[in-house]
Amino acid sequence: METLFFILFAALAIAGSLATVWLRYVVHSAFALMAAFLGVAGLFILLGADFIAVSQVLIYVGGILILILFGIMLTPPDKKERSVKRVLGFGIPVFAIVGGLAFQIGSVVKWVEKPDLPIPGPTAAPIGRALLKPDGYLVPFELVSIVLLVALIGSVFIARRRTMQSIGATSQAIGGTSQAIGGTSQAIGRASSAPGGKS
Amino acid sequence: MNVASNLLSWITFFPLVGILAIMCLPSAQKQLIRLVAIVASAVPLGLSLYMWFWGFDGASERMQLIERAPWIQAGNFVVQYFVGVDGLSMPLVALTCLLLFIGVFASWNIERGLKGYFALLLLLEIGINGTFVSLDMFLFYVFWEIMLLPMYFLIGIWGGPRREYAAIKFFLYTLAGSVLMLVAIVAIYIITGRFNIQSYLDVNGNNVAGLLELARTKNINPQVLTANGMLLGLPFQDWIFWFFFIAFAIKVPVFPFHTWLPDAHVEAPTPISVILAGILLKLGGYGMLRIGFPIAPESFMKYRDFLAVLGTINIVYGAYVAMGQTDFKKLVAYSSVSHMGYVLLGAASMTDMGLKGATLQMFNHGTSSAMLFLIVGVLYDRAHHRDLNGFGGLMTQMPRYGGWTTLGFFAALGLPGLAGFWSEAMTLLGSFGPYPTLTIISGLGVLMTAAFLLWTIQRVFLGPLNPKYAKLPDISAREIFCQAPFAALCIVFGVAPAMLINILAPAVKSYLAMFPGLH
Amino acid sequence: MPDITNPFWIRPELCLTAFACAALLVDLLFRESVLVGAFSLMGLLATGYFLLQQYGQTPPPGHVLGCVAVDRFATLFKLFAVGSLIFVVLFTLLGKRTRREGFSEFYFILLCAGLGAFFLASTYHLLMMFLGLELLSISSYVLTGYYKGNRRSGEAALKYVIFGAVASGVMLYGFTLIYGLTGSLDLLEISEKQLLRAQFEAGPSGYVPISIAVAMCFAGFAYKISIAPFHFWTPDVYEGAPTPVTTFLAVASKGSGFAAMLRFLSAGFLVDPNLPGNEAMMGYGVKIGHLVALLAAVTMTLGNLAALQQTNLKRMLAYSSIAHAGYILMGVATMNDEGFKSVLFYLVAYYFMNLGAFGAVIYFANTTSGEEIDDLRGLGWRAPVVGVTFIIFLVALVGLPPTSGFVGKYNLFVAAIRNGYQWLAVVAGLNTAISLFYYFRIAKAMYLRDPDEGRFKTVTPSPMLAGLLVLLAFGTLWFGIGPGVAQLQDYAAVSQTLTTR
Amino acid sequence: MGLAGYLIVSAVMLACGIVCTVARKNVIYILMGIELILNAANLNLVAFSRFNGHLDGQVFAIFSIILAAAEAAVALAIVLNVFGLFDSIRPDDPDLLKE
Repeated sequence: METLFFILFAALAIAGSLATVWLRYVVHSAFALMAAFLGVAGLFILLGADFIAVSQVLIYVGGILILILFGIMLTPPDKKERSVKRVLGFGIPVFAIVGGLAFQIGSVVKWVEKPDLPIPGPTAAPIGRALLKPDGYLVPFELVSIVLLVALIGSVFIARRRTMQSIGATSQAIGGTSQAIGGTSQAIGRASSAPGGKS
Repeated sequence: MNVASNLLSWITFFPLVGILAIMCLPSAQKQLIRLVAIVASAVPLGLSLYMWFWGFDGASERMQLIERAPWIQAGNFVVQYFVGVDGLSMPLVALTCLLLFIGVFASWNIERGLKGYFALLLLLEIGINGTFVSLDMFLFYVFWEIMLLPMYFLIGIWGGPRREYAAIKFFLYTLAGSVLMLVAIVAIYIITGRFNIQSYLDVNGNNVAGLLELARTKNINPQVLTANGMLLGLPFQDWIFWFFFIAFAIKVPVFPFHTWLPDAHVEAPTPISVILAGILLKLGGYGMLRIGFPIAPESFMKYRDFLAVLGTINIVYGAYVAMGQTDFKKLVAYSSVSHMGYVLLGAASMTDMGLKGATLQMFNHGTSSAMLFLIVGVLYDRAHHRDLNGFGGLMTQMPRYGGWTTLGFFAALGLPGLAGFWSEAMTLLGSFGPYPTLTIISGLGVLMTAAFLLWTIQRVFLGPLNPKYAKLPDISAREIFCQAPFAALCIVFGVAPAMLINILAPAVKSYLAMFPGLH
Repeated sequence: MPDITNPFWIRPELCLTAFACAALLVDLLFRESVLVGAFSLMGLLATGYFLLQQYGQTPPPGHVLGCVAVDRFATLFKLFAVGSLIFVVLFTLLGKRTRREGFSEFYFILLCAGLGAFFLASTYHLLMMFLGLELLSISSYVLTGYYKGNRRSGEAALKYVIFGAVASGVMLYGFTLIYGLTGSLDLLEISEKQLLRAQFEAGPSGYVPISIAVAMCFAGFAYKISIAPFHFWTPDVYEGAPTPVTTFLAVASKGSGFAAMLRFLSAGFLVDPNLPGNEAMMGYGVKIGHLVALLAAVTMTLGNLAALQQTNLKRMLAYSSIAHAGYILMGVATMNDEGFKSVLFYLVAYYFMNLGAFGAVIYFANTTSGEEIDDLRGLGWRAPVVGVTFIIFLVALVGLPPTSGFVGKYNLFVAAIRNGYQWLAVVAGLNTAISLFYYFRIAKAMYLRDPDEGRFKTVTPSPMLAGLLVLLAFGTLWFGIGPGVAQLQDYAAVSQTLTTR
Repeated sequence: MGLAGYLIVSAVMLACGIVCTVARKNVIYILMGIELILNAANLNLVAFSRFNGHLDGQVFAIFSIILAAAEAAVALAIVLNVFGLFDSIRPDDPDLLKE
C-alpha cells in the first residue's frame, strides 16, 4: 500500500517537474509545478512529516504559486520563448549526469540512516518545541521573522508604483505576497502554539 | 629624540617634515614652498656632512650608527627597523643629500604643480636614503618601492612631450625588477625565517658568507641551497642570485636592460635627470654589492666572468651608441650607461683594486653625471632644443658656460687630476689581473668616451656661431651655484682621492672576506 | 556549557535589530532623511561599541543560544561588517542622490543586511548559515534595485536575484547532502565527531558524494564572494546598484561570504598535521585546496583581463574585486591557519582600500555625474585630497609598499609558496603586473592629463568626505607600515580559534 | 519505501530545476526552476530526517519553505519593476549594462 502511494506521489512529482520544464506556455507550466508541489507534499506525508506537508501545501501551493500566477498575469505572454534545442541541449547532459549520480547515490552511498525507525507520530509539537527552545532554534526562528519583514517591506517598496498609471493589479500582487508570508507566519504560529509547544 | 644617536633616522625622515609643511601651505605661496623645500633638503645635507666628518669612523670596517628596533612582529613574520652605514653606503647617503639639495635649486623655474613637485621630490629623498641605510631586507624592499612612485609622477607630470611613455616604461622595468627581487626575498625568508641583511654581516663585523651560512646557522637543510637542491635544473642559490641580479641590473642599467634609461632621461625635467643619473643608478650597483652578490657567493663566483663580459659590453656599447646621438641629453644618458659598466666590471673582478675602483666610480659618476645633466639643462632652458647639430660657436657667446662644460666633460672622460680618472683607472687596473682581454676592450671604451665628448664640445662650442643664438645669456649665478659643489667634489677627489678611498677601503676589505672561494 | 541566558554575547545583534526597526518609526515621526541616516549611524556605532567590548573578552566555547558562535573570528567579521556599514551610511548621506521616498526602507534594509552578515559570519550551523546568507542576499537584492525608476538599477537587481537564488538553492541542496552524509547540521559537531571521516573511510562511495556536496555548497559561497564561474553578476550589479550599495556588496557582503566559507572548510577539510584524523581525510583536504587554488587562478586571471578592457570606473572596480577574491582564495587554498591568517589580514587591508576607492568614486559621481575613467582627466589637480588618497588606494590595490595591500599580498604569497602552491604565486604575480596597467590608467587620467582637459567642472569635496578619505588612507598606511601590521599576530590567534579544536 | 527512492525523486527534481533555470529564458520560468531546486532540497531534508531519526531536517525544511516564499516575493517584485521599465522579462533583453 505504502509503495503504491510512493509510486503515485513520486510519479506526480517527477512528471510535474518534467512538464514544468517542457511545456510551452507558462501558465501550463505553473499548473504542472503545482502538481509537482502536491506530489512532494504527498511524499512528505509518507515520510511522516505531516506538518511540513501542510506547510508545503499552504505556502508553496497557496502562496508561492499564487505569486507566480500573478507574475504571469502581469507580464505579457511570450510564445516564442521556448527553444526545444536549448532545453534538450541542456537537459540531456544534466539528466545524464544527475541520473548517473542518482543511481550511485541511491545504491552505493552509505547515508546516515537507522534502518528500522518507526514512522514518527505527529511532528507539529516536537517542531514547535525545537523552535522555541533557547538553545535550539530560537535565534533562527526570531531571525526568520526579520527576513520576512525585510522581504515584505522590500517587495512592497520595489513593486510600489510612483505613478498610478498602469496595472493597478500590482498592489494585489503585493497583497498576494503578504498573504503568502502571512500564511507562513500563521503556520509557524500554529506550530508553536501546538500542544507542548510552550516549553 | 637625540639627533646624534638617531642620526640615520633623522637624515632619512627629515624630509617628511618638509612634505607635511608643503602640504599645508597654500599653492599660491610659491616662494615659501621653495624655501621650505630648501630647508627640508638642507637639514639632511648638514646632518650627512656631520656624519661624514664626525659621526662616522672611516677606519672601521663595521656597520656604524646602527639603529635597531622591532617593527613588525607577527608570529614568524619578523621585520626590524634596522639601519646602519658602512664605508660603502655612507658616501652615497651624503651624495644623495647633496644631489637632492641641488635638485631643489635646479627646480627653481618649475611653476606648475609646485606643491606636488616638491613633496614628491622629498618623498624620493626618503626612499633613496632609506634604501641606502636599511639593513633589513624587507625594509630595503619597502624603501626601494617607495622610490618608484614619486619617480613615475615626476617624469610623467613634469616631463617632456613623450613623458607618459617614458614614465610608464621606467615604472614597468623597475617594477618587473622589484617583483623578481621580492620573489627572491620571499624565498630567502621562507628558507631562513628572517630578512636580516646583517645576519651575514653580523653586528660585530664578523663576516659570514651568504645564503649558505645563513642556512647553516638556522639548521636548515643546506641541501636545498647547494647543488643538490635543484629547481628547474639550477641550484636554488643560482635562482636567488639571478633574481637579485636582474632586479639590480635593471636599475644600473646593465645591457640589455638599459632601454628605459634614455627615454626616462630625455623626457625627465633637468633636476630629475640629475637625480636619476646621479644617484638612482647607484642603487643598482649598491644593491648588488650589499645584497645580490654576497647572499649567493658561490653563484656569484660561478657567473662572475659573465658579469664581467656584461660590464665590458656596457662600457663599449654605451660609448658607441652615445657617439651616434644627436640629442645632447640622450648622449649624456648613454654615457651614463657606459660609465656604470665600470661598476659592474670592477665588482666582477673581485680584486681589492677593482672593487675600490667600482665603489669609487659610483660616487664619482654621481658628481660628474649630475654636472653633465645640469649643463644640458642650462642649454635647453635657453635654446629650447637639444639637437647637437643646431648649435655651434657658443664659446664666444657663453664663455663661462663653455668653461663649466669643459670642466664637466673632462671630469666625465676621466682626465687625470679629476675624480673620474682615479675610479676608471683603478677599475681597469684591478680587472686587468683576472680579465686582461676584457680590460683592454674596456680601454677602447675610454677612448671612445673621450672621442665623443670632445666631438660634442667641438660641435657645440667651436666653429661659426649660429646666428639664432647670438643673444643667449651666459650661465646665471643660480646655475653656477648648482654646478659648483659637483665641480668642487670632482676636483677635490681628483687631487686627493685618498680621502674617499680610505673610507671605502675597509668596506671593500670586509666585502671581499665574504667570499669563501676567493683565497 | 556557556551561559546562554547571558545577553552579553548577543547584545550587538539585539542592538542592531532594535535600531533597524526603530529607523522605520523615526521616519514616521520626522520624515527627514538625514535624521534617519544619523539615527542608523548611531545604531551602528552602538553596535560597534558592544562588539569592541566583546572583542577583548574570552568568548565561551561552542555555541551561544543554540546556533550562534561568538568566537573572536565572528566578532572580527562583525566589526568588519559594522565598520563598512558605517562608511556606507556616511557615503549615502554624502551622496548626491538622496531621494525623498523610501529612505527609511533603505536604512532599515541596510541594517538588516548587516544583521545577515553578522549571522553568516558567526555560525557553525548550516541552517543558520543559510538563513544568514538569505537575509543578506534578500536585503542586497532590494538595495540593488533601490533606484526603482532607474533601468540600470532594476536590471542589476534582476540579474542579482536570479543568480543569487539559483546559487543559494544549489547550496541548500549541498547542505542537505552533508546532512544526509553526517546526520548533523552542525559543522562544529561534524568536525569534532569527525563525522565526515567515517564516510570517507568507506572509499569512493564516501568521497564522491562528499565532493558533490562540497562543490554544491561552494556555489553559494562562490556567488557571494564572486569567484569564477559564479562571478557574472558582479560587474552588472556593481555598475547598476547605487554606489553606496556597491560599496556594501564589495566589502561587507564579500567579507562575510569569506567568513562563512572559512568556517565551512574548517569543519572537516583542514590540512593540519596536529589535528587528529587519518591521513586520507587530510589528503582530501589537500585536494579541496587544489580545487580552490585552481578557482583562485582562474578567478584572478579572468578578473584582471576583463578589468583591462573597462572604461567605466565602477565596472573596473567590480572586476578588480573579482580579481581580489582570487588573490584571497590563495590563502584559503592552503587549508591551514597560516593561510587563513593571511586571508583575515588581507580582508582588513581590502576593507580600507576598497572603501576608499568607492568613496572616491562617490565623490566623482557627485561632482561630475560621470563614472567613466575619462571623466577623471586632470581631476587630481583640482581636488588634491581626493586625488592623493585615491592614489594611495590604487597603490594598495596593486599591492605595492608601503601600503596594507603589500603586506597583505605578501603574506598571501608566502602562505601559498610555503604550502606548495608556487605556481599559484607565479600566476598571482603575473596578475599583479597586469593589474598595474588598469589601476594606473586612473592615476594617469587624474594626474598626467592637463587639468583643463576634463569635461566637467569639479568642486572641492565636502570636508566630511575628504576627512573620510583621509581616514581610510591613513588606515591603508597604518596596516602597511604602521603598527597595524602587528595585527597579523592577532589574526593568527583568531584563525587558530577556527582551526584548532 | 527506503531512503533511496526519495533521493532519486529529489535528484530528478533538482535536474529539472537546473535545466529550467538555464534553458528557459523567461524569468518566471527561472523562478519556477528555483522553486523546484528548493523543493528537491526540502525533500532531501525530510527524507534524511525520517531515516536518521533527527528532527533537525524537518526544522530546516520549514525554514527553507519560508525563505523560499520570501525570496519569491522579492524576486517577483523586482521582475514586475523591471517589466515596468523594459517591457520584457527575458533576463537577456535588458542590456543597458553590457555595452
